[in-house]
Amino acid sequence: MDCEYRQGTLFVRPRGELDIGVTDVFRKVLEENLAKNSVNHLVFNLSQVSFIDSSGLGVILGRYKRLQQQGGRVSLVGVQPQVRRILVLSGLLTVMPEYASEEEAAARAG
Amino acid sequence: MDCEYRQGTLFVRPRGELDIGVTDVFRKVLEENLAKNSVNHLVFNLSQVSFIDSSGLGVILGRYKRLQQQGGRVSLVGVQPQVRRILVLSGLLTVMPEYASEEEAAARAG
Amino acid sequence: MDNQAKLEFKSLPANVAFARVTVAAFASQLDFTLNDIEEIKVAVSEAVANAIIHGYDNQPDGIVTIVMTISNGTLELVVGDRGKGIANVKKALEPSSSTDPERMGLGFVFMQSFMDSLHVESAPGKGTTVTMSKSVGSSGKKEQLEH
Amino acid sequence: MDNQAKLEFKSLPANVAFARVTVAAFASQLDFTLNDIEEIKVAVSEAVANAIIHGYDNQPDGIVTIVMTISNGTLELVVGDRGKGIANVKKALEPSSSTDPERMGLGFVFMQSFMDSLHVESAPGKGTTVTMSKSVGSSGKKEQLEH
Ligand SMILES: Nc1ncnc2c1ncn2[C@@H]1O[C@H](COP(=O)(O)OP(=O)(O)O)[C@@H](O)[C@H]1O
Ligand SMILES: Nc1ncnc2c1ncn2[C@@H]1O[C@H](COP(=O)(O)OP(=O)(O)O)[C@@H](O)[C@H]1O
Repeated sequence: MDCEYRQGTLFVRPRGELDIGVTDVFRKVLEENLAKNSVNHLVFNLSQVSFIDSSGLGVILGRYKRLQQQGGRVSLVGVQPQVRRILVLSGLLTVMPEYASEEEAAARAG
Repeated sequence: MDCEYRQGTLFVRPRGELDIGVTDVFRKVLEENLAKNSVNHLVFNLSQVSFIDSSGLGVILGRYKRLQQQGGRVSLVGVQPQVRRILVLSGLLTVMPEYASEEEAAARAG
Repeated sequence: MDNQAKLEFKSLPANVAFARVTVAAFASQLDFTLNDIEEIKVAVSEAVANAIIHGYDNQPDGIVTIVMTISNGTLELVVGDRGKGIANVKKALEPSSSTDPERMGLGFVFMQSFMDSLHVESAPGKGTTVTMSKSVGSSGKKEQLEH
Repeated sequence: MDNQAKLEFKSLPANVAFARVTVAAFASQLDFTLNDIEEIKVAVSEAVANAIIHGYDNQPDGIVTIVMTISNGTLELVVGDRGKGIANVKKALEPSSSTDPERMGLGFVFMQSFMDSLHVESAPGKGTTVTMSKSVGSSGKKEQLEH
């Protein structure tokens, strides 16, 4: 999975379908990157994610809780229609801001 | 299925996957069109066919035999790579000429 | 055209995607919208993931079964496992009632939201059976009712 | 990762496409090329179409089964029916040996060409079982041998 760290912000770019077939690797890569960098803003670029279920959401929510405890924030970018419905239904879109691009998300990092 | 009759030539444009799920309809439409028109050249435009198996081939071969008895001919147009392998393996490409376009097939009708 | 198929597979995480594709291919024999098919895929993912994670505690040697039936424009799915079962089904069906702190407790909520009907039968130590159905044209009707 | 799944379905023509998609989704757990997957789809179509047309004489109430196994980079498919069976398997395997004048007699030829191995067992009145396998990387090897 593609990850990029820039000035306190970690950009994460998962691809494909986020279900239990990939959540272990997804969680592990995220934990490793959060451990080795000082991250105050985590940006999930979901533009290449075509499917997500509650297991995939759980990984995003878990990192959200972790960042929140440390005073950091989590943003979403490039959410596709079928993924958006799941995010809305779960309430995740009400706690995480969504931006049109990674640049915009980074600019609003505050 | 899309069929067009023009000056002795019947253009047939099947779509999708040619297996036993569709061969009955495929055969029926062909027989109806061959019955109501005076066809000496049958052109299968396979550009929208993504899959064919021996059942689909059987329908093409059956019409070939019929046309041959009547002194007519059968041509192929727009054969996709995965369909080509099946046509080659079956020997159908050695008995039916293949053209780059419907226009070219019609022009060579002889 | 009425139809029926049954899929059985090992309780491996990779088979969630496999089950999803299979059920979607079967469902496409009905005139579902693309949106309906996406919803069916989520429901299947949740039910199968539950069988693997909860039913079989992530052990790969369990067998998950899905019986798919098409009848009168309705797709019925019965997802079954012979795993540890659920002691209190009523409680499990409530939102956020996950028994796993790493999970969201939204699986049954999604199944309920995306299908027309959901029924869960379970016996501790015996296994769990989740029965869901969805009819062609029901999403439109649902939304109309909500407005 | 070793895996196994079993698909059962009614002997309806529409289920040939369904079986093809299902087996292709399962096979995609191995590193097959797109070309390999296309070949597997043809082999599955031929075996399933034979079960429906010949095994069950186009009656829709038969059951076709496909057992799919992944083991050590090899996909094994066992396509079975409980239909009328084949009296002379050796003869049936020969090219153009169709018992149906409207058919080409190329089904077994395609299965043989597109898979690494083919084995047919049949008993008249009992049914037919077609076992085929294909290994990752075998197509390349085959072509190399031919050159
Ligand atoms: N197939 C199953 N076998 C055993 N327990 C299950 C099964 N499906 C669900 N459960 C129980 O029901 C609870 C709620 O399920 P669900 O709403 O899908 O949430 P989650 O999977 O996120 O925990 C699970 O935490 C689990 O305890
Ligand atoms: N599952 C089956 N049940 C009964 N007979 C079969 C079955 N599969 C094949 N056969 C017999 O073997 C013959 C050759 O099969 P095949 O090579 O696929 O050609 P085709 O299907 O075009 O006839 C068939 O014509 C049929 O008589």
